[in-house]
Amino acid sequence: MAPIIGKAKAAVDISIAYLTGIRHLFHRPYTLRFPQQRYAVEKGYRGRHLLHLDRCTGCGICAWICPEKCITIVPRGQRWYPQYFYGRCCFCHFCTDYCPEFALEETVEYDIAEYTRDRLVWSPERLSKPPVKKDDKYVFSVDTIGGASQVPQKEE
Amino acid sequence: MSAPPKPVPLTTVESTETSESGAQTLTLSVGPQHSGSGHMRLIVEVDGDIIVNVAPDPGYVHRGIEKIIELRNIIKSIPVIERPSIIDASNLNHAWVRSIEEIQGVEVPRRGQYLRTLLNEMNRIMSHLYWLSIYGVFLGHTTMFMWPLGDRELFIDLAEKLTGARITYSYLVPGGVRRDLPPGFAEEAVKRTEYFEKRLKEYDRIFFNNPLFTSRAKGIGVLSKEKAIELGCTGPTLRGSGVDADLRKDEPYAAYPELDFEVSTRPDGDSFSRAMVHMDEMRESCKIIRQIVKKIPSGPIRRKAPIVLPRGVAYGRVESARGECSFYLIGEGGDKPYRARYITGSYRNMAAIPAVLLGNRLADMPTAWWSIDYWPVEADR
Amino acid sequence: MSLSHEREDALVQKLKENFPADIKETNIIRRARLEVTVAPEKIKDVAAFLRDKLGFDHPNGVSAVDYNRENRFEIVYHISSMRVKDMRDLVLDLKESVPRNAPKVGSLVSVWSGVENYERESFEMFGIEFDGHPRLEKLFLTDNWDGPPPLRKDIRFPTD
Amino acid sequence: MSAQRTAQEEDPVATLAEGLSIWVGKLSDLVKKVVDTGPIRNVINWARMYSLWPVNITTACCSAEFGAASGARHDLERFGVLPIGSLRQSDLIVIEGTITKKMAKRLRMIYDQMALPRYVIAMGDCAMSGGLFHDSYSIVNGAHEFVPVDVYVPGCPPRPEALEQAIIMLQEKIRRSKVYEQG
Repeated sequence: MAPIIGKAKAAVDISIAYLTGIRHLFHRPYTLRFPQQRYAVEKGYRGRHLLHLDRCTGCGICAWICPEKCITIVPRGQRWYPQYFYGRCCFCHFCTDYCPEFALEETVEYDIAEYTRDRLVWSPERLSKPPVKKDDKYVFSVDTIGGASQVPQKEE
Repeated sequence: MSAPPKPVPLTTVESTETSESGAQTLTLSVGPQHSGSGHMRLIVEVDGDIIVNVAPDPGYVHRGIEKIIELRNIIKSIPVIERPSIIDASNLNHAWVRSIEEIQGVEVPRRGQYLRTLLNEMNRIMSHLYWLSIYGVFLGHTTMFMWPLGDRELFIDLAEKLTGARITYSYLVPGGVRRDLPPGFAEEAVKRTEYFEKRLKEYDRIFFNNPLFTSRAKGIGVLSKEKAIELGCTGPTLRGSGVDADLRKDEPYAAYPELDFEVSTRPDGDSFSRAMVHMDEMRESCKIIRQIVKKIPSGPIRRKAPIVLPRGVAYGRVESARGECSFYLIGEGGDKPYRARYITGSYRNMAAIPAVLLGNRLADMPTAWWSIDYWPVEADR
Repeated sequence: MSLSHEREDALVQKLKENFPADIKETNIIRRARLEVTVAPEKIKDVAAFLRDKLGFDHPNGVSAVDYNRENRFEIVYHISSMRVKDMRDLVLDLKESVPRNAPKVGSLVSVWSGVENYERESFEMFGIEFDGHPRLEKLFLTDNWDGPPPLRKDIRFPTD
Repeated sequence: MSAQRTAQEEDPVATLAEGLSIWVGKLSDLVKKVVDTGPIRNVINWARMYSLWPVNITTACCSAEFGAASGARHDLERFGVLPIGSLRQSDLIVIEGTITKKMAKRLRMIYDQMALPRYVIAMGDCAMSGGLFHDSYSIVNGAHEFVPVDVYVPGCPPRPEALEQAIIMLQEKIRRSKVYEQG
């Protein structure tokens, strides 16, 4: 008798498993379709740096605190500015925290892949340009009925 | 230039040997390029398909972190400390700052302690979910690969709001934490943990109650209580063998003494009980997160701490997702430590790999091996 | 959390009673952290005593420290207890010192089988030989590693 | 050497074979030209673009973000990227992080065993320059030292979106390049 009960229980459990999976066919889609939809990264995200040329004094504290030696201080005319090699930056942003003049800032730009290694060296001029604004911002919303899915960010 | 280099075997089959009883055994090397091994190699000797001998061959991700820490000051070391287990970064970071604060004698403000605990518990859930997804794909259950990785993003999002990075936070610094709670965090955290608890029930229905899983996990890879203690196992591996050892209870640190949670243990010591310990811990972590956002005190988040490490010795340890992570730190007055010994949970559980695999069939290897939650990067450091 | 060190004092007392000549130094760092320095010849007996009589059955790890100015290596066994529930927060550091030019000590694998990997690591990272170890080979480094033991203090690697 | 040469010239079979090989060579040049100029190239490149199967090798911790990228939310299979165990059937190595000296040997071996065309994405700082561990004794400072790299993705680890962008960039590179010059 016991094996039959065991088999019946197994059959029930497998059916429950399948039904649980099938139920999710009718949920809202979960995937963020990246190039068309972008996750709305909030301000304070530690992406690439933004350098304010007018505030930077070239003191070199950022290069001192950098754990990876990715910052070199380069001359531009009379002044000195940091230059980043993004093949090494670990985006810890200790340089931003330690900057006494608040010349460095976090931006939300993260997609900076390149074909060649030398294009990863960001000069002070390139760092000082603010990131290009990209539309189609989506956020991750959790709804107790519909489940979790990506929805367009609401205008505030 | 001592011994000549050993040739690397080009095929996965290394050799065949005949044992004394006349049975032929076969030596296989599983990994490092293999979907069932991760970044390590297991040299497995099989007789038929029964495993008779296992020798782990780690070191494919050995990066010499103990030497690197000796050459850098204690703040610059924080990102390095996190990297061995970036799915569990904040717990490792906590062990580091805890041993530094012990030598420096710095007291962390209570709000800082709560924020640390909050991130630690979110990290524990993320790490367990990553473990679960790989476990699913090892057993050929693709849904269990997709779902936990998807639900992990719930907490990654939360952590990103809090710290500004997805998984490598560098959030805990000596003296406190780097950022305060963003507005609207508490409601979002409550909503997501409640949703996640519902999802855990679905996991039970689709995977953990499923005979396709239970018949492959129950009674496989048994590690007895005595053996687990003797080998120095830790974390879910030890608790899955019936020892209720958890540093959060035994040596309460940060905000844990003020929080209410339970230590989950299972007595059997097989793959199934180790898996269920992970599931229970995720439920408990959800409870802890809700308690923290409810009773987090106001006040400063960080106290000024010196950048030098005074003369002294500390053995700081925390309960990370894979067990106890500890630092044996010796300071000599400069800004760099004299010696920082780094012992992680996976490194300690490495001793259990031969113990759980011996006597099982080769096809059961992924079930038994991945149930001890061995993260090779963390073990190699 | 009490700030008294009664448990630690009692442990030290017991050890000193049983091994009056071999316990060279004891030091209570803070509550639940205890250092005991032992003569290298007697460490096996002390370890067996700790395991059998005092309940220290759980090895937490083994560290080796290179004091090149004092010309010695220090090997530290971090051990704790699972059997005694009140002592689970306690970590005992069992220390021994060996001269730097002849680093050879007895292995403790026969006492705690879990220390096997840590002793192997100390062998490859510091060049300390453990007598009686079942498998004293390289663990993390490449098979054809031809450099010196990398964690020794006098070794400097060229950096970029 | 010269004696052999004369013997070969006198042999009519060898002469014929030599002549034939010249013709075959000329013919294959013609085929290459036709393929590279015509719509055949577009078809081949299209097929290569959307079946980038990476080898299932994880060198270090960036594998966590590679896992997240192939999970439910970012779903790399949209781009035809499906991690596969067999290296003879795969086209792409995503070098996920630090390459230790012990792993570099194996990685080069895997790269050599893969069939042409093969592409390499260096993911994370360690695969580009050694990253946080640049002063360590046991790592290789960058993947470009022993394999040719097509796309570099900065980050430690990069976001899954950054990896997706790298894959789109690699597809763009395949679309523009000639059929016989890939890999």
